[in-house]
Amino acid sequence: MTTAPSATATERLEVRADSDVVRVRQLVRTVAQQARLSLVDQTKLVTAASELARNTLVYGGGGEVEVELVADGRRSGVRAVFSDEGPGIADLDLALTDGWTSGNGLGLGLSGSRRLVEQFSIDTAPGAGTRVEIVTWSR
Amino acid sequence: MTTAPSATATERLEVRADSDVVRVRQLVRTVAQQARLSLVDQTKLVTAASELARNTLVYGGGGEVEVELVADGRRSGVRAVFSDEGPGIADLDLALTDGWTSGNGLGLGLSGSRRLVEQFSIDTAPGAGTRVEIVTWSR
Amino acid sequence: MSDSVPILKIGSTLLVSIQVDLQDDTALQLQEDLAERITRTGARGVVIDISGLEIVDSFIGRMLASVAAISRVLDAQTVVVGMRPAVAITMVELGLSLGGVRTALDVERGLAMLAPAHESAESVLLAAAAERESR
Amino acid sequence: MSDSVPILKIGSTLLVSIQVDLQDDTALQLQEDLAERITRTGARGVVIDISGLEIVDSFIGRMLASVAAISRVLDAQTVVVGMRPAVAITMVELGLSLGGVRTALDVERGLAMLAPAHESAESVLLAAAAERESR
Ligand SMILES: Nc1ncnc2c1ncn2[C@@H]1O[C@H](COP(=O)(O)OP(=O)(O)O)[C@@H](O)[C@H]1O
Ligand SMILES: Nc1ncnc2c1ncn2[C@@H]1O[C@H](COP(=O)(O)OP(=O)(O)O)[C@@H](O)[C@H]1O
Repeated sequence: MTTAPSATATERLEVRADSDVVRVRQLVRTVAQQARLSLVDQTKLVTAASELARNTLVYGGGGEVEVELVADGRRSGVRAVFSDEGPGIADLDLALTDGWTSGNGLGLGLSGSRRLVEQFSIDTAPGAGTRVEIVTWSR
Repeated sequence: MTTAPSATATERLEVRADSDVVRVRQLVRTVAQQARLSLVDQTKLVTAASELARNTLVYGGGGEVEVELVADGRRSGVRAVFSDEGPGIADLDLALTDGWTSGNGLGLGLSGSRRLVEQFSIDTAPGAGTRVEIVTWSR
Repeated sequence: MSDSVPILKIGSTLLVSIQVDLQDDTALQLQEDLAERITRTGARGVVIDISGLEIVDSFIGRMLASVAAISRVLDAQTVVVGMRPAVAITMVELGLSLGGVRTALDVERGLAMLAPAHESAESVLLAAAAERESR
Repeated sequence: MSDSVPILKIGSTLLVSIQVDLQDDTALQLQEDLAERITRTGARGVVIDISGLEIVDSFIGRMLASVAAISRVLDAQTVVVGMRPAVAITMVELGLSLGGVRTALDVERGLAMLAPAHESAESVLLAAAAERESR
């Protein structure tokens, strides 16, 4: 289900190093507070963003994150988009399986962050990079 | 993702007996020191090499190991290739599963050594032997 | 690489208080530093205070589990203390269980859990306070 | 086959100090030798000093776990001592936990852990020193 929220300003961060992942967490936290998410929802969203930004760095070979405060008339929310021009994901079902990793991780990044947010979608193909979009709304 | 590192000299060792596995460890240690890996990274790489050389001996029926000091301009590293002309691995996903062994091992050699190095790739097919390549870079 | 995380020694226990938003390389460095300090000092316990952490994602969660496993093979016990409720809720939903890791409410209880019989919790805390002052 | 690993007897404890890069057949031989020596001497404890080992891979890790299990059924306790921090970190990442194996910082603590009440750690250490001199 796609909502067409009215956006305010979009913040963009490059993801090229471990320190950028920390910066993404901080930016998402700030916008989540602006959106008046509860503390638990903030924590879930920031945790998901940390997982996805790390994937952008480690598997995507670096990329960028866009974070924006959104509103649909009734509620405010946060949308974050993680994109890279890396190798893409060939078998998305497998990649979304709890515990599956092609590298050194715990295999919880994609599957777990999907559970932590309200809306989650992935756009990827072998050779065509990866784009993950997440949204969480205030209650 | 494949880097195309510029190689220096390649050392080659036969793996035909338990004592050769020890020799592989020692060679990898020497090259890891030349590449200025940290002590922990040296230990991880040598441990992975020990596992893979043992597999070459036990499952591959013997083979050889090539070790080289590599550089990509920014960093130095160690590449090691373990190859045999043994039976190959029919089900690679299974072989890469923690705890799975067709023999008497703990089933941690492949899965564990993948975790211990930075780059890990296997080329194998039933009847066509097995070739495992690992690379670790200095930080 | 960002700043490394300081490790205090209190009696036979090491105390690590993570006060910063932990980046991945710093977490790995902490793991190595702790292993080295346990061996060098013969510490029997490690208390990791994560009350300063706003999130524990899968990377940090794995680091905590690894520290517990590493210290176990080095004959030391690890206790993670101070986890915020929102962090606990999120970790579970993420799928992290921290199976092999002992936890306690706060530093005081963590130290008490680890102190050998002859080092009473009180004396350990006095030592801790003294150590903090002297920094 | 490379050189076998010597086994010392100190009080009612066997002490093995692995000083070489252990090849697989030597590790298996050590396991057999230890089982034989426990039975022959009625030793109640085994201390395996691995401070000389630069790595513990899955084969050596399994050997250590097997020695612990074998000595247990022969009514002796095993303690592995002297593991280097880099080895501990690597073992955990490899996936080895040494679950059933007791560990201690060094030979001294390992011997003390095993010494029966009437053999104080000190007397055990004196015996160990004397034994070393007499070699
Ligand atoms: N941005 C990405 N580009 C390419 N592959 C990815 C990306 N993100 C995830 N993947 C693939 O999906 C797998 C599972 O990811 P995840 O669930 O986050 O677990 P982990 O990060 O622990 O490997 C990764 O191991 C990787 O193969
Ligand atoms: N070089 C090889 N040639 C053929 N089969 C191999 C080779 N290396 C590994 N394997 C197969 O993969 C399985 C898993 O290997 P590994 O994870 O190292 O565990 P273990 O060595 O304990 O069996 C082996 O039991 C074997 O069946």
